[in-house]
Amino acid sequence: MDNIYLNIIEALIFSSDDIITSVEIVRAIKGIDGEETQISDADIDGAIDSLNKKYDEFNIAYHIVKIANGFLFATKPEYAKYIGYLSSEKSKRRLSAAALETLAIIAYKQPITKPEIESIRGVNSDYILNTLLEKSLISISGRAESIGRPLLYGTTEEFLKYFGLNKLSDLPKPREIDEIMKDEDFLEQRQKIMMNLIEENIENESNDEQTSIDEA
Amino acid sequence: MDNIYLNIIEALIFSSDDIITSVEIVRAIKGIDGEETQISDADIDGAIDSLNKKYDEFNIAYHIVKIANGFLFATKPEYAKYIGYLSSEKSKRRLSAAALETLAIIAYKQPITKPEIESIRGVNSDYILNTLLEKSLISISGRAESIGRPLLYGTTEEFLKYFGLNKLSDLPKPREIDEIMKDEDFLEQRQKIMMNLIEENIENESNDEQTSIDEA
Amino acid sequence: MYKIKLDQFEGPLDLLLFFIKRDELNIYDIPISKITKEFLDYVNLIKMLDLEIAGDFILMASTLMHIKVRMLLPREINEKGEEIDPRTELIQALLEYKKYKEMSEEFSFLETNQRKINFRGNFSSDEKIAPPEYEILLKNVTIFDLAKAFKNVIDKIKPEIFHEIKKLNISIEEQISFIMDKLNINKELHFISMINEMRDKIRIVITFIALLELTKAGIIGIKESMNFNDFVLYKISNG
Repeated sequence: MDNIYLNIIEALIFSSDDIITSVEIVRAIKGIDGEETQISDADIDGAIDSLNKKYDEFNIAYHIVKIANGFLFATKPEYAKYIGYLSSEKSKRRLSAAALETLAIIAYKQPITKPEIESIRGVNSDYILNTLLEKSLISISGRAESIGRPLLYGTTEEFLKYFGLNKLSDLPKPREIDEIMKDEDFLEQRQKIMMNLIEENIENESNDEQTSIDEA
Repeated sequence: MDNIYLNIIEALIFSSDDIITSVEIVRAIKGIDGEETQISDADIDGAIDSLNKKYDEFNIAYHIVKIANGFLFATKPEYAKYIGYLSSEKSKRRLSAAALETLAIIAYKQPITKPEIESIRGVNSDYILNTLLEKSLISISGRAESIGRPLLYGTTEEFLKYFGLNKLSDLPKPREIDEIMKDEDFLEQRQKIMMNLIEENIENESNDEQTSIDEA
Repeated sequence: MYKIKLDQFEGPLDLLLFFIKRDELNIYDIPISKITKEFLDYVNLIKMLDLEIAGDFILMASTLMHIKVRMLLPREINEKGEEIDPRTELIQALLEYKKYKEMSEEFSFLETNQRKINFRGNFSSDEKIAPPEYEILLKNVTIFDLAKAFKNVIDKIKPEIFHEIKKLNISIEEQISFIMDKLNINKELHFISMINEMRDKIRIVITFIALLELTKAGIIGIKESMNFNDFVLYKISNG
């Protein structure tokens, strides 16, 4: 196997979404460079070994691992705590879809009580309300006058800041969202069909030469 | 910065499935090794340069790109065709001319309202705005103070990532209007269109080849 | 009429730019009547087919016809005493549009380059050791907070009037094994739910002392709960 294939193998393993097999690697190389290319499944294992030797020698923080006939990159275990820290920080920060939904209900319907939120979402929302309160995206803004005088929730200054809004009335209105989201797929399809018709017409017309549009 | 952090930085970026910033890298290192650790945001840029030098020197198929105010590992472009051969994801559609045109207007004139966009383009732009919003290439950034308080649009981080830009100021500079005037045959522009068409053809060809091989 | 693909035009301005480019017209001196005629040819076709985009083209057509008429009239004069060219606004709009049209080609170029690079695809084997959760969760929790949480719970219990004084035979040791038994069954234990079963204040107090003993010995850990004023006990494996 030619050495130039080392880099191609490296790039293929790196970018593959799933574990990639020797067979797939060979197929991609032959697919681009031609069936006659001198490379076989058996070469791939050796190539991986050379690559890993290179990574060790040059002190690189990851290597290729072989799993069930396939290959993938993995960071070396000594960095696990740093990576773990980063990913747990990230997962803590990310707003879940359920939290986003709840936040949206509060933003548009504030001030709103927990029972009202729950009746819109159809599920218990204690945990999510706590999370949003903790992250200072919502706050308790008072009590409703209704029976039991439940707490009212509303969005905070932080919320506005995060979304770059000056005031609550700057939130896009559902009507405005509807306007840009109206069924444009259909319109586009129709437009394409019409365009083809027009082109045909223009062609006919240029054969005909004498279409008098001035009268129109 | 201690040299042992080079590998940790390498591992952190390598294991991150999206853009990671200097701040996040420093936070993870200090989170594990303690607040007193001698490392700052400013050190990270230098570390990335050393790492990339290493990858070039030792001939590795990918490197770290500076993109959307952060870092991400990416393959070098010369392996694109091999990777494209195996992944159908790469054949995903390019943006339409209308979408590119609208993005250009938003990118240079942000924050900008829909009426302003439409007055430059001369056509209704609901559908395109919806497409760009769905692809997270633009977002609503507030409301204008003008009559009717229309929504304002601006570009996103995803926009920077899509075009491989580190920050908005890296955008190519538009030509002055009188400069455009001098260039009556739009020579440069035509060349660019040709280049893109050629690229596209090559892409299509390799896709065609693949199809014929798959059929065989 | 030239054969052109209509769907390559993004709108009326784009179509006008096409005419200007094709016929090598001077953009500052557009022959309005010629271009208006050609433009109308297309608009009539589009109108005939009731296209969604027709409105934008019709609007431009009427602008063009308006300019055409004004070209025939004596020129208006601006405040500086100069003649106003009726085409000025149109020219400005065309140039402005062209500026972004050019940039869209640059964007297309960037897009092409960016499509050649690939990001890492598979992250499933990267080893991760998450920092022990209690370290993060308990970052700002002091023993004072712990005691306050306990006091709040105690205060909430409604004082019961006892007619008889019951003698309780509870020891710290007993409550230690009570907690450990529970933790052997459940990995985690909510403090509130544990003491909810207890009727006597003294039992709760002794359970709390037992809990502090276990924490001090490093046998169990305490972490924050999602519920306010509650906390969660868990066993620390292998001491």
